[in-house]
Amino acid sequence: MPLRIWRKPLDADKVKLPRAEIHIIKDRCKGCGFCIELCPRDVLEFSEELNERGAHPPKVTDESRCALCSFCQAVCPDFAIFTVEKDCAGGC
Amino acid sequence: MKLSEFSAQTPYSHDEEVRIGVYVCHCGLNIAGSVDCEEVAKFASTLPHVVVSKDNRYTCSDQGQELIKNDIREHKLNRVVVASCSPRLHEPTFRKACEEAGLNKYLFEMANIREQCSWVHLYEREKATEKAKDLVKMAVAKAALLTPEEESEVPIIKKALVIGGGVAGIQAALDLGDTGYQVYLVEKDPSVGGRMAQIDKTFPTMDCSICILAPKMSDVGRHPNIELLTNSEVLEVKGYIGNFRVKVLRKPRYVTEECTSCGDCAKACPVTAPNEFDVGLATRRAIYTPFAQAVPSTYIIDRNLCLNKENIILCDKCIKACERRAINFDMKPETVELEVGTVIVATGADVYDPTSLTNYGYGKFPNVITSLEFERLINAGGPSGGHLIRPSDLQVPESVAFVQCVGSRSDKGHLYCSNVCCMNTIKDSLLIKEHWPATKIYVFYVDVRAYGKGFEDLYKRAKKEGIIFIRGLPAEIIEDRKTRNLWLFGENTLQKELYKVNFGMVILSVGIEPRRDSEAIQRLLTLSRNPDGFFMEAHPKLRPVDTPTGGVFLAGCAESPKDIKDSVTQASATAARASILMAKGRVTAEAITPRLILENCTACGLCARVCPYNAISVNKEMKRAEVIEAACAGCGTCGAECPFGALTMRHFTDEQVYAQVDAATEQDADKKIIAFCCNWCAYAGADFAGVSRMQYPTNVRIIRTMCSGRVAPKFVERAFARGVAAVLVAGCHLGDCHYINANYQTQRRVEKLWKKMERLGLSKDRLQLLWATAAEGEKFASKIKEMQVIVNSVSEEEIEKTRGLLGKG
Amino acid sequence: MSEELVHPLEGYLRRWMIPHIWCEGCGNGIILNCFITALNELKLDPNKVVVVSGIGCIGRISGYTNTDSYHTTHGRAIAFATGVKLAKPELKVVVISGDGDLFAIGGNHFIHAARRNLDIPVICANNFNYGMTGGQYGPTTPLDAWTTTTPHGNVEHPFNLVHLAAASGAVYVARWTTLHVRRLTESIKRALQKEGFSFIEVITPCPELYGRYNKMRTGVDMMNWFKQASEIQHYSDPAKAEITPEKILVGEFIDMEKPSYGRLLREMVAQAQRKMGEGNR
Amino acid sequence: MAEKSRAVLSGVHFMNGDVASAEGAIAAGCRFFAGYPITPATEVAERMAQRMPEVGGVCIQMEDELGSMAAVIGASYAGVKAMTATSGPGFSLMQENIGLAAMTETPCVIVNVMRGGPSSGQPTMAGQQDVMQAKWGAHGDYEIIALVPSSVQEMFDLTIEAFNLSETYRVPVIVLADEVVGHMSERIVIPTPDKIRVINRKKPQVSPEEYLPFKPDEDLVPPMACFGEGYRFYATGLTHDEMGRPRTSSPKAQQRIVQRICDKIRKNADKIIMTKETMLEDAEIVVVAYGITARSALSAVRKAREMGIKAGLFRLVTLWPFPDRLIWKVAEQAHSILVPEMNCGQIVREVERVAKKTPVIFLPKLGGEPHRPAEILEAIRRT
Repeated sequence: MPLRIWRKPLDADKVKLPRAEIHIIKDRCKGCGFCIELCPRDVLEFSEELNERGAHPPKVTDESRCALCSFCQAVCPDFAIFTVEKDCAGGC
Repeated sequence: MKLSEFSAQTPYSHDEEVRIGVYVCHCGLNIAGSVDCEEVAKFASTLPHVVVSKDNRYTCSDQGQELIKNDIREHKLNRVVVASCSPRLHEPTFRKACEEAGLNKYLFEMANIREQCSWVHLYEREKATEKAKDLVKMAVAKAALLTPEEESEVPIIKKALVIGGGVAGIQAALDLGDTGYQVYLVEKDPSVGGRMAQIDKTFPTMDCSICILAPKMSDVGRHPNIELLTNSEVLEVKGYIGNFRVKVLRKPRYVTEECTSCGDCAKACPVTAPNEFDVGLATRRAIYTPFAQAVPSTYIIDRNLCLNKENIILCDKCIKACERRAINFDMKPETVELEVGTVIVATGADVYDPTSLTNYGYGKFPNVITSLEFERLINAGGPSGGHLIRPSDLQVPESVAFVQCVGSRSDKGHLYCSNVCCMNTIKDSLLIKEHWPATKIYVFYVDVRAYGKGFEDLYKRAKKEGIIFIRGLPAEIIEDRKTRNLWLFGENTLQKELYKVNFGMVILSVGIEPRRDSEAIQRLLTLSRNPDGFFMEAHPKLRPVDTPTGGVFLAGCAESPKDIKDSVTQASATAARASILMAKGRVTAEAITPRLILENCTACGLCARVCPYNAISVNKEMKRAEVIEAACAGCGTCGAECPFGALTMRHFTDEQVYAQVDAATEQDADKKIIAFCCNWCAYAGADFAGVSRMQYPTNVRIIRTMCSGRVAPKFVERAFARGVAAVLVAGCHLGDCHYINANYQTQRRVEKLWKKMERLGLSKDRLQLLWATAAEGEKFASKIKEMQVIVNSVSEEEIEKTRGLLGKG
Repeated sequence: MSEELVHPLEGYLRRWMIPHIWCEGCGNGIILNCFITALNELKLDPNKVVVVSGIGCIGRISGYTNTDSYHTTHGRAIAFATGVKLAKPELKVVVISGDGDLFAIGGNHFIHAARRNLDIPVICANNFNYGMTGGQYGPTTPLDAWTTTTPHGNVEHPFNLVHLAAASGAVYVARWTTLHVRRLTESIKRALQKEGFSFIEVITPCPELYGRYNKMRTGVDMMNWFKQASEIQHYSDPAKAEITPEKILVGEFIDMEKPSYGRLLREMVAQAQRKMGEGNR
Repeated sequence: MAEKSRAVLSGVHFMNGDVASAEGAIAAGCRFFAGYPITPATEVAERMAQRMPEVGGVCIQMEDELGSMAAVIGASYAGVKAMTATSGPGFSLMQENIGLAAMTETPCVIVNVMRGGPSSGQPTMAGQQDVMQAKWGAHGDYEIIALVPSSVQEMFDLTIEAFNLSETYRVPVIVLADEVVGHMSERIVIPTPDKIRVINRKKPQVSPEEYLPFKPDEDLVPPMACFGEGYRFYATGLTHDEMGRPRTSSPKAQQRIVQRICDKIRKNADKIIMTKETMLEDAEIVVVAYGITARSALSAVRKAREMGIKAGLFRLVTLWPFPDRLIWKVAEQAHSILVPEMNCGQIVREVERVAKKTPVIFLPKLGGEPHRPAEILEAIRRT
């Protein structure tokens, strides 16, 4: 279609996408970085802190950008990260 | 594969006396107005072999044709020449008449004294008459050498390809399918429906657009004779009328037919984007169906949006959500190969993007919207559920202004009228009144064109409903920062006063423009386009849905801007035209293919090398070329290439062309231009110049060949040898050649001639090369004008020198 | 670890064995993750699942799944599983082991179990070398690769495992990399439901050894190699699926039906008993 | 038991030792056999192939003896009594997994019908050359039980006993037959099922949560849960603790597990060991023999008595654990001990070890033929 799509869709605010809650079990992490490398929304990055096994666990940059695809959970070799859908009953 | 050979002597023995009848047509005053037809007829009677010569008012009329038939019987005519309009118009008519009188239709010849004479020399009666005589003389000279020909027949595949799944394509496919032919309907988008699916109501009857379209859509979806190829594009079309080989790229949907379109996948999909179908006013997911009534209803995944790139499934939300396990990310694009006999082009049109008209502020001011956006807004199934709300605050505006001719009838945008905008606006204004009667509605227009059936009534109704029509488009639209309302400034040209009016929302009535991908389709099917960019019909009046390419037809907005009714009408017309071919099952190929003169052929293979259709092959054992007639399109570039005269181009033989040249150059050659024009572009362009009454010098003599590729260097040399001042070789634009690429040979040969002329110390300006489409009459006319300067500058000596140098050749 | 942070798959892990011994960037944990995800999605009763492994890094996996599990001697996982499956057909017996264990020392058991069409899935973690012993070359080490026992480059041709499995008679054969976790999980589910011998090869990173010696220092480096080299093609000819640095053909290669050993055995036993009249123990 | 059992072919039969062993296994409740053809043990597999389906069990011919032994362990862990049968070369291949069976305390029975070795040796001739391998065949330290039948009847009886012991002590038990006993056919009596004593492994009495798969009772033997019973336990050939968790670098764990798997046999030796004493009460010359050799020895001893020589026979039925104390008692009263063996001296070393000062005369016999009574009598007279 040649008509430029430029507007914010009128229903943009009505469309509710599930909000994510990302949990990181820091001391399980070995710092392989798979979750960080493969996140489609680049929501994760290495943190400065060292965990008890001397690795830098990931930290969440902007949870609101998480699409809840939970690939980080699926690809984590150490069961150190998982996502759950935020309960927005009381609003988020 | 049928081989055609030439057994030295023609069916007609040469010793038989040639008896030619000449008929000069007045065409009312179209010709007689600027040519003395009686004198031309008198002159004709003096020409060799002419036994009858008459002039009459309308030769194409029944009486006119009867006259010819009677004379053929009475005077034992064995050649007929009609001097009237363009052979592109009436050659078929007269050929048929000849046949009815028992004369082989290839023994008929035409002199084009209307489009290429009377109409282009309206005010030079003498000179026009002189030219007409020359043209008749040339025709008679050629006629004397004509031989009867038998046409060969090619079978037609009884399947059709329809390109484009809008309402036109749907209608054409349904008509053909119902007639019983297998149809392939190819649509670029995920669903059929096209523009009509986006529109809310149709004018003038105010039917719900999708309500009347949806049934047709589902019909094509499940029609036993129609194979729907959505999300697909035509990549390649090879072959010729009745026998097209088509390659279609079928892009993957990533969702299988298992899909029940329950929508669970879309609910689960975590990524959104503006929905193109709603012109971006509503959101969709990465897995989606463009609209509720889409056909096929199978969902589709937008891989550019989807989180899953490079075949790695990062997100499996849709897969998990789909109970039918219909989602398959491993689908690959496939190329489908089809064989069809006919092609219908219904590729539709685009909508003008008003962003470039900065004075209207589209894209800057949220409450300035296009008429297409309006259709989605007012549509119950649209983003606002049918509520007319303005984007800035989602409130219903108290006042609305329509601005007409946005992108139409203006050098900003397109020069042509987009045909539907006026009625569309009237319809839209009434829709608003229907739901929100209090709304203040203004329409700013240039002219209101309510030409169609029931249109005027609707216009009247709008006025009665209190919609205010103001002549004079706003010069500028400015937004009120606070209210987001819009100020329109302009002049009411009827009251000759300036206006400054404030509105809650402005709707730009945007025009229709050719699709961006038109050029691709044009190349695929060797079509031509008019200056506006829409596809050209074979004849604007008599073959309005045919194209110059046999077996290819046009429907809908691809041909020109038009409303739904016209699109559907045209679609049915194309279906009928295509059915005629397929019902016949065979098509006769014009007997203009080459004949091989065995004794001259050295099997050098030059002809095979230049043939665009690989219709000639060299048989090494038998030491000869072989012509596959079914594959040959008759461009004649092989005949022009053969150095041994082993290939005779039927109906366009060397002798016949020489005869035309010689006849044209008997008197005042040194003042004349010989123009070799290809039938499809240059000659049609010259006709178009005539139709548009473009005036140019009278001293040009046009010789028609099927393709400029037929023009052998020796033809040009012959003309110079006969002492002409200048020669023009004209054909289709490179890349647009009706015979794929034959005109590249033309270019090569002309360049060779230029070198030769330079070598011989002749001014190469005297040989001109022109690329002009059927629509570029202006270009042709001005070319002749500019060549007039050359003609005047050529000296006696130079002409003599040329005769000397090229004469021996 | 605070109690609200309970991983959704925790229940499928033998918690007192976690954390596992695998290195940073090793893909074995991903295979474990996919495997228990498959169990979870199929809602299989963990009490009826037996995980059998051999020797090597991945051999430790049987310790981490919260099911009945057994860690056998080098190469014998399939043979042990044969006994379990035949003795208790109602159990889902799964063999998960490495390329060296299954195809060097255990190669004989593999081809014969496949030939018999024994009802077990075999999941092979292929990391192109012997990790546990410090990165020696094995039956899948690519030609020219550097390992501690091929210090001058590997001069042996590697196995094409999917071809081997198909030729040996497996009824389901698939290959994925640890990057294709979703597809791998689906394949594992398919294999768990399949009657007969199914085989899944999982190309997995060993950055500490194989990677380090072959210019892929981190797990991410190896995953990136998988990303650019892997090409998905279903039901293509396994014979043409050799792994090269440029191309790793992945996908489902075989999925066919063939009476399984278990079924034929049961039928034969039933017949023998009919002949004999009701036999009791 | 009124109705005739398909599993126990009660009655009088004339069959060879291999077949009798197979019948004994079935009578003992064995329902899984995995093996690989090898002379002279093949008849066991053939009989099992016929009989297992009939009694609803499984008999599989594996690709090799490595696999056979592994499969037997698998079946046993799945809760089914399992056995394999082989001879020297195959027995060597089985050692790897006999070690695994010992380490993971797996009840199972291995019938080794001994032939002449080393290597391929004498497939069709008898030998007693694997007696030490039976004890020390696998690497590492562990205890197994080995029983030595010397008649077809004993092939039946001792195979049942082998299963009972393996179930009791969670240990591999080897039936060390030889080619002659395996191949000769004799009259045997198969009792009715009610007359046959069958022991099954003890099951855990605790809930899965509390269950520690390698935590022993007072008898040093841990109750055994099986796959699919809901205990979801883990077993490994690695050094492990009572939970089954690998403890490869813990000296304490290694010490505990190895010591226990040895002690559970050693400390229960009295309950395990079976011997047969003939005319020992006043014997001055005692022949210590086992297997087929013991049968020649018996007639030799009888002849000696006729000739007035105070000879007696001490037959080893249980070869491993070795009956140290009983042999020591014999040595106390006897002037000298004669040990005929079909090897170059294996069990004789054990006898010497225990007999201390009492002279021990060794009577070897190689070549694959058993000792003739005359040869043993000759040896008795010379002493």
